[in-house]
Amino acid sequence: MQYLFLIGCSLFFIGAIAALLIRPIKHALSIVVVITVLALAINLIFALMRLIALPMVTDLFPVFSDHASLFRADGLALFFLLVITTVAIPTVISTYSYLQHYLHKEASVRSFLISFSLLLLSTQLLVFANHSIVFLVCWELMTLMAYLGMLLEKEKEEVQKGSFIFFTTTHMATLFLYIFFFLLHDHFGSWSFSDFHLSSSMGTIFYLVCGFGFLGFGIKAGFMPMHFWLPWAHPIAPAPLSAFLSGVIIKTGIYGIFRVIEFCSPLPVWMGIIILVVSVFSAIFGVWYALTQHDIKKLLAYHSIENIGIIGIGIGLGVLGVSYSIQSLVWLGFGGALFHTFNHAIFKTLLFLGSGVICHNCHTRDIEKMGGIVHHASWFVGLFLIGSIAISGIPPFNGFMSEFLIYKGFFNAAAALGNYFPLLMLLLSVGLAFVGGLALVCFTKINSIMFLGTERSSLQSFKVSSTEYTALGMLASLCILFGIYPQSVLGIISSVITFNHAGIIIQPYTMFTHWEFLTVIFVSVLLTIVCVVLWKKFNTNQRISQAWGCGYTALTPRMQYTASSYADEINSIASQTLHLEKHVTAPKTLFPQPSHFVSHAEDFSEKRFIAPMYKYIMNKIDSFEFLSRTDIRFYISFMLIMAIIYGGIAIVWPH
Amino acid sequence: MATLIFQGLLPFLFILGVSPLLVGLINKQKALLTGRLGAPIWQPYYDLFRLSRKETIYASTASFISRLAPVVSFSVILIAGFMLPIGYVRPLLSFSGDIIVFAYLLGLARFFQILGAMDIGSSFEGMGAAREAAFAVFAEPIYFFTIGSLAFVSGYTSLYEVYLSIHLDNPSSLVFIIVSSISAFFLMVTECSRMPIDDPTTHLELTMIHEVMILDNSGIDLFLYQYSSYIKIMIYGIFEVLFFNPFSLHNQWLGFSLFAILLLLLSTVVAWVETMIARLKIKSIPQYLLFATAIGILNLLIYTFVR
Amino acid sequence: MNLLLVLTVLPILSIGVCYFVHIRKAQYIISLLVAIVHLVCSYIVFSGIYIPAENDFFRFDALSRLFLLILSHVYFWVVLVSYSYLNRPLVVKEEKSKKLYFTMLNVYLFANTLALISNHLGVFWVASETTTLSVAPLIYYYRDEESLEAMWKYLFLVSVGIAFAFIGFLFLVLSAGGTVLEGQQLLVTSFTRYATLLNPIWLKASFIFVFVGLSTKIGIAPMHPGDIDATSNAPSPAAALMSGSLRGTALLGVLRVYQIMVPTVTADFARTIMIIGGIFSLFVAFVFMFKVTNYKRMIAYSSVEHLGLITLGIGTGGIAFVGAMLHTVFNSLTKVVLFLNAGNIHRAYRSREVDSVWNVLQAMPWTGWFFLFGFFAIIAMPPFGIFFSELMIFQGLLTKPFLLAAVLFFLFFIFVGMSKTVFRMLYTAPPAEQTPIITEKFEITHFASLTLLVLLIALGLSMPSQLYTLVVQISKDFGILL
Amino acid sequence: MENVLSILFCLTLLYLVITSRLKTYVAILRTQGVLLSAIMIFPFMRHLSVHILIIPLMSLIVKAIIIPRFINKIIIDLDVKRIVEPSIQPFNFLLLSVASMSTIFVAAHVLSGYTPIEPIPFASAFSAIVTGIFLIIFRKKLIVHVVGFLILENGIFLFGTSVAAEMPTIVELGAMLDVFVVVFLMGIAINKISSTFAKQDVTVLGKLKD
Repeated sequence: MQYLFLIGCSLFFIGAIAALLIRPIKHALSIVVVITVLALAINLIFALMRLIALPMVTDLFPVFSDHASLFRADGLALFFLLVITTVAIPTVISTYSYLQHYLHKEASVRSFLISFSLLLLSTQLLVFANHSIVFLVCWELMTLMAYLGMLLEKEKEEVQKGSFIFFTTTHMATLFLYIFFFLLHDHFGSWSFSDFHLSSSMGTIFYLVCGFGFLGFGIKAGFMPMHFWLPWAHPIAPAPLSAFLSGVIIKTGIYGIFRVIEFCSPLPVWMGIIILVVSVFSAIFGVWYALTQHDIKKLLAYHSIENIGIIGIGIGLGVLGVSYSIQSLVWLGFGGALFHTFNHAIFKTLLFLGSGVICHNCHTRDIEKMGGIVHHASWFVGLFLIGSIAISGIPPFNGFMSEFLIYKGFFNAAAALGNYFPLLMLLLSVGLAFVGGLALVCFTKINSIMFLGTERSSLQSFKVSSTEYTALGMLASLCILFGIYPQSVLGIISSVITFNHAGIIIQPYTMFTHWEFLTVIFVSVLLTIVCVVLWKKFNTNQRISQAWGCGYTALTPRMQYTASSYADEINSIASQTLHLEKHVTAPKTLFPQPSHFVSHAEDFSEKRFIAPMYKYIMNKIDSFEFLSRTDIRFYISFMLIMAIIYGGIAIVWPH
Repeated sequence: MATLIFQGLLPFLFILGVSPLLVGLINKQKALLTGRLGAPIWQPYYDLFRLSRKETIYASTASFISRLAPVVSFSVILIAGFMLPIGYVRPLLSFSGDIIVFAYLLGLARFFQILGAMDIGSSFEGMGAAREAAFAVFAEPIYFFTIGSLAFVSGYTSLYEVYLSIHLDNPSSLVFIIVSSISAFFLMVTECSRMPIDDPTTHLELTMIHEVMILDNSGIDLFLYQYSSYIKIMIYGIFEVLFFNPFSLHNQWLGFSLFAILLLLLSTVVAWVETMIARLKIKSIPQYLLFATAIGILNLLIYTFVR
Repeated sequence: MNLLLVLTVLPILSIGVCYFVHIRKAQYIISLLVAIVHLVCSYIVFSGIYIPAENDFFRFDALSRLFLLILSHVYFWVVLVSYSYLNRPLVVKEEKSKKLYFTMLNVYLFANTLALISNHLGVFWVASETTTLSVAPLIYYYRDEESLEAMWKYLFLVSVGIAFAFIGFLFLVLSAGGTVLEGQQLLVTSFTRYATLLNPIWLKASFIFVFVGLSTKIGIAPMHPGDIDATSNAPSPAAALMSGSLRGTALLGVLRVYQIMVPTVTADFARTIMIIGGIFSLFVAFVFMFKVTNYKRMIAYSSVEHLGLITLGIGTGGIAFVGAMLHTVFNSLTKVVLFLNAGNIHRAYRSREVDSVWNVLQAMPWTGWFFLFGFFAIIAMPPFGIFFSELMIFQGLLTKPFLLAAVLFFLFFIFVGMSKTVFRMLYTAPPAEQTPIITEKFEITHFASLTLLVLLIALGLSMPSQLYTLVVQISKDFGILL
Repeated sequence: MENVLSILFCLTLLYLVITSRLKTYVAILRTQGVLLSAIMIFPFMRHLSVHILIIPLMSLIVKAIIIPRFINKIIIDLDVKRIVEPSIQPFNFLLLSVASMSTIFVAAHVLSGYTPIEPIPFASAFSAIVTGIFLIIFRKKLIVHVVGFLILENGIFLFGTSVAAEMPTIVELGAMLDVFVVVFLMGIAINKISSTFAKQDVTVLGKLKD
C-alpha cells in the first residue's frame, strides 16, 4: 500500500515538469491542476486507509521500504497528511480559476505552479520525516517553495517586502531548529526521531532542547510574540498560497511542537503551564489585533494567530494531562488541539480562498471600500458566512466542536487536578470565551461591511467561477459535517492519540459526553428554522420600501457604518495595549467641513522588538567605517598588525 | 413515558407560553411603582398577536440576511430554552457540557441579530449593532464566571447537575449563591438590554441599543424578535432564580410552585431597579461590565482559598 | 609519472600555442582540449584509478587530489564559456588583453596544478606566486581605472603576502635545526614524518607568517581587500576562476603547514589562529553585506564569508573539518555559477552597481533564475550541497557553543543583507524611462550554470562514495578519526 | 665575515631610512644586491664550482644590475619627481626603524640562545624586512613601494642564506624569476597609472571602496 503514497508523491514531480514544459500556458495550468488533485486524492486515500487501520497496527511501517529509517508513517504524521491533503485539494482546484487572471504573465504562472506543487510535496514529506536532516531539508524546501510561490506578483513593492520578511524570519526559525537537532544528536548520538527520549532529569540539555524547539517551531506556527511575519506574508501571497500558508504551513509548526512533546517523557508541569499562558495570550491579542485591521487578508492572518493560540491551549492541557497521567485530560487536550488544527485548516482555507475571490472582483483588500456584495453573489456570501461562523467558534459548525473539547478539558482539569488549577482553568476558560466574543465581533464586522448594505465603491459585477464554487462548497460542507456529526473525526483522533502516547490507555471518546445530544440540538435548531421559514412563506403580505432614515430620505452609501467605527466601541477599551492610533476630524462649526475617522493599530512585537533591534544592529555596523579604507598602505599595516597580534598569542600560549 | 412527555411538554409550554407574561408583569409593576395604572399584564400577548398579522416591510437594500436573521435568532433562543431545568424537572436536552453549548447557541443568535441589523446599511442600526457587539463581548465572560465557576467547583458540566449541586445548608455555597446571583443579574440586564444598560422604553435612536437594531423590522420579523427577546428574559430569569431553590428533587410540585413565586419576585426586583436607576452613559457601560466580570472571580477565589 | 607529465606539460604546450597563434578560435579550441584532458586526468587521479608515484617534488595525496579536481572542474567551465565571453562587445580597449587571455589562463592552469601537487614547499611558493602573476593581466582585462587599481593592489598585496609566506617556510626550515631534518629539503612528507622533533617556537612562527601571508590570497580578514577588488573587477570567468580555485590553492598552502603541525603540541595554537581568522572574516562579511553597492563585490564578500567558514571548520576539527573540505568543493562550484551570471547581468546593464540593475528576472529570465538559484545555493538552502556541508560545520562547532552562536548570528545577517541586495536586483521594477528588455536566449553560460546547479543538487542529495572516502582520507591525514 | 657584510647591509638600511632621493634608493638596491651575492659566495670560498656559482651570479645580475636599471628607466621616462615627500618626519621614521632594529637584534640574540641561528645575519635580514614594510607604509610614491618590496625580498633572501635553506637550484631560479616578473609587472602598472592618473601616488588609487 505504500506504493500508493509513492505514486502520489511522484505525481507531484510530473506536475512540476508538466508546468515547465507544456505549451500553451492555459493547457499547462489545467493539466497541472488535474495531476496535482489526483496526487492529493491518492495520498488522502492512503492516509485514510492507514488511519482506519491504525488501532490494530502494532508496528510502524516505513513509507519508503528501502529508507526505513528516513521516513515513517505514525499516527500523528498520518493525521497531518490527512489535514494537508483535505485542504490542499480545494486549494488547488481554486488555483485554476485564480491563475486565470495572471495568464498574461506566463513565466510567473509557470514558476508559481512548479513551486506550488513542490511545496505540496515537501510539506507531505515533512510530516513523514523520521530523520532530523531529512526533516530539515523538507522544512527548508517548504520555506523556499512558499517563498517562490509568493513571487507571482513580484513587481509589487509590498510583495517584495512581505516575501522578504517571510523568507528571513522562517530562516531564523530554521537556525534555531539546527541547534535543536544538533543538541539532540549530540546527546543521543542519532538523527532518528525514534531515538530521542528527553527527560527533565537531564538538566540543562533538556531545557535547552525544549527552549530551542519551541522557539523554532513557535516562530513558524506564529505564537505571539513571534508572530510578526504572518501579517506581512499572508496578505501579499496569492490567495491559494495564503490559504495554504495559514491552513497548513503554520500547522507544521504545531506538528513540530507535538513532536517535541513526544520526545519528552515525563513531561514537566511547568511546560504545560507555559504553553497555556503563551497560547491564551496569543489567542486574545491575535483576535484583538484582527479587530483593528481593515485589510481583509491581514485580518485573517491575525485570526490565524488567534487560532494557533487556541490549538496551543489544547496542547497545554494535553501536556498537563500527560504529566499528571490523567487519561481523559490527555484525550481532551490533544484531541481538541488536533481537531482544531483540522477545523482551522478547513475554515481558514475557505475564508482565504473567498478573500481571493473578493479581492479579484473588488480590486482592493481594504474592506472599507467594499459593500453590497450580497446583492451580486448571495450564494458566495452564504459560503463565506459559514466559514465566518465556524471560525468564531459558534455552533452548529466545526469550529465550535473543537473549542467544546477544549472547554471540556478545562472542566476536566479543574476537577481532576485540584488545588490552584481550578482558578487557572477558570481564567483560561473566561479568556477563551472572551476570544470567542471578540471573534464574533470581528466576523460580524467583516461580513456586514464587505457584503451587506450598499456598495461603497461602484461594483459592476461579482463573478465567482464554478471551480471556486466547487472548492468553497467542499470546504463549507466539511465545516457543517464536522459540526453536526463530529464523531466522523473523533474516532480517528482518538486512535491517533492512543497510537502516539503508547503509555496511556485512552478510553473511547464516547464517554465524555452524549455526542448525539449535540447532533439532536443542532438538527432541531435547523428544523425549527425550517418550520418558521415555511410559516413565513405562507403569510405573503410583504412589501419593499426604502430603509427608514429618521425621516431623511436621501441616504447615500457613505452614510453607512464603517468598519473602523463599528469596531471602535470595543477597540477603544484596549486602545493603549494595541497602540491604537485614531485620526478624527469631527464636524464642529455651524456649516461642518468634511469630517473623517480612521484608526489603525501598530503591532507591538514589530514596533517594540523587531524594528528597534534591526535598527540597533544597523547602527552598530555603521560604526565599522574604518574597515573600508582604500589606501593600500593600510592593508600592509593590517598584515603587520595581525602578525604581531598572532605573535603575541603565540608568546602567551601555554606550553 | 409520561415523565418524558412531561419533560418535553412543560418547558415548551412554559418557555413559549409564560415568557410574555413575565414581561407583562414587569411592565405592570414598573407602571405601578411610578404611580401609573399601566397596561394590562397580557399586553405582550396582544402585541405579539398584532404583529403576527401585520404586513412585513423590507428595506430596498435588504438581502436574504434580514429575512433569515429573525428566524434564526428566534429558533436558536427557543431551543436554548429547552436546556434549562424548569423547577427541578430534568430538561429534555441535558448532558455534560451543555453549559458551553448553551452559551454558544446564544452567540449564534447574536451573530445573526447583528448581521440582520447591519444588512440594511442604515447607520442607526449600525450604531445599535456596534454597541450590542461591544457589550456582548463581556456577556460570555460573565456567564463563565457565574455558571462556569459553579461548574468548576461542583465538577459537573451540565446546567441541571450544576444547579442540583447547590445546597443552601453549607455556608461556602451560600457565598457562591450570593455572588453568582449578583453577577447573574448583571448578565441578565446586559443580555436582555434592560436598565441600566439599555432603556427598552426610550424613543431616541441615539440612546438605544437593542431597540435600534430592529428599527427596520416589521410584521412577522418584529414578532419573532420581540418574542425571542421575551424568551430571553425568561431564560435569564430562570437562570437567576434557580440559584435560590432550597429544595432538592424530592417534591417536583412544591419545587415548581416555589420556582414560580421566585420568578414573580424577580420581576418585582427588575421593575424596582428599573424605576430607581437611570440609564448609564454609553461610554461608562464597559467599566460597569468589567466590574460585573470582576466580581465573578470572587467565586473561585473563595473556593480556592477559603476551602 | 606520465600522467604527471600530461598534467604539467600539456599546459606549457598550449601556453606556447596560445602565445604565438593569434587566432582566437584556435586558442580557444586548444585550451578547451587541454582543459578536458586535464579534467579527465584529474578525475582519474581523484577516483584513484591510477595515482602517479610520489617523488620528492610531487605527490598525490588525498588533499591535492581533491583540490586538483576542484581546479580542473572550475577551469573547464571557465574555459568553456570564455570564448563567447571574449566575443562580447563591451569596451574597445580590451582588444589587447583578449590576445593574452587564453595564454594567461594556461599559465594559470600550469602554475596552479604545480602548486597543488607540489610536495616541496619551495615549489609551492614559486608556483603560487606564478598564479598571482598570471591572474594580474586578467584582472586588468578591461583596462579602465578601476581594474588598474585593482590589479595594482592585488599584485602588490599578494606579493608581499607571499613574501610573508616564504618567511614562514624559512622558519619551518629553522624549526628543523638540530634534528634529522637539518639541511634536508623542505618536503611536506618528511617534515610530517618527523614533525614531533621540530622546534615548536619556530613552528608557531612559521604558521603565523604563512597564515597571515596567504590570507591575502585566501581572503581571510583583514587581509581580504586586495582579493575583493580583484575578483570584483576581473572579467567574470577570471573572477570565477579566482574565487573558485585560486583561493583554494592558497588555502592548501596553509593546510600543508597545518598538516605538519598536527602531530605536534602546536596543533591547538594553529587551530586557534584559524578560528580567529575565520570568525573575523565572517564578521567582516557581515558588516560589508549591508554596505556593498556593487553586486560583484557582494559575491566576493560572500567568498570571504565562506572561506572564513571553511577556515573555521578546519580550526574546529572533527566533523567540522570534513564539512569544511566538502564546503570548499561546493563553494567553488557555486561561485562559478554566481560569477558567470553576474557577468551576464553586467553585460546587459553595463554596470556593476546594484542601483542601476532592475528587474533582472523579467528582462533576462535565464540569467535571472540561475542567479537566484545560485544565490539560494550560496546561502545554504537545501537541496544544494552547501546546506549539508554547513550543517556539518555547525555540528562540529557545537563543542564551542558561544562560537556557534556568533557564527549563526553572523550568517543570519549575512543572509539578510545578501537577500536584500539580490532580491532588489531581481524584482524591483525600473523607473519608467529605463526599461531594458534584453531578449536573451539560452547561452553557453546558462548551460554551465544549469549543469553546475544540477551537479550541486546531486552532490547534496547523494554524496558519491569516492568523494566521501577521499574526504575521510584527508581527515585521517589530519589526524581526525571519525 | 658574513656578519660584517650583514652589518654593512644594515647600514644601507639606515641610509635608506634617512634619504629621500630616488637615485639613492636605486643605489642602495644595487649595493644590497652586491652584498647579498657576496654573502652567498663566502661560505664556499674554499671550493668554488660552477654549480655553486650559478645562484650568486644570477642574483648579482638580477638584483644588482637588471632591476635597478629597470627602476631607473621608469624614474627617468616617467620623470618622477626625484624627491619623495615623506608622510612621516624623517627623524621619527629613523627613530622607529632604529627601535625596531634594536628590538630585532635583542630578540635574535635571545633566540640564538636555544636555537641554532647566527644572530647577526638573521637580525639584519629581519630588519630589512621590517624596513621594507615601513618604507611601503610611510611613503606615498608607488615607485618607492616597489623599492620597499625589493628591500623586503632582499631581507628574505638574506634570511634564506642565513638559515642555510637547501633550496634546489631550479626553485631558487624560479623564485628570482618570479620576483623579477613581479617588479616588471609593477613597472608596467606604474606606467599605466602615470598615463591614466595625474601622479603616481597611492592617493589616486581610492576608487574601489564600499
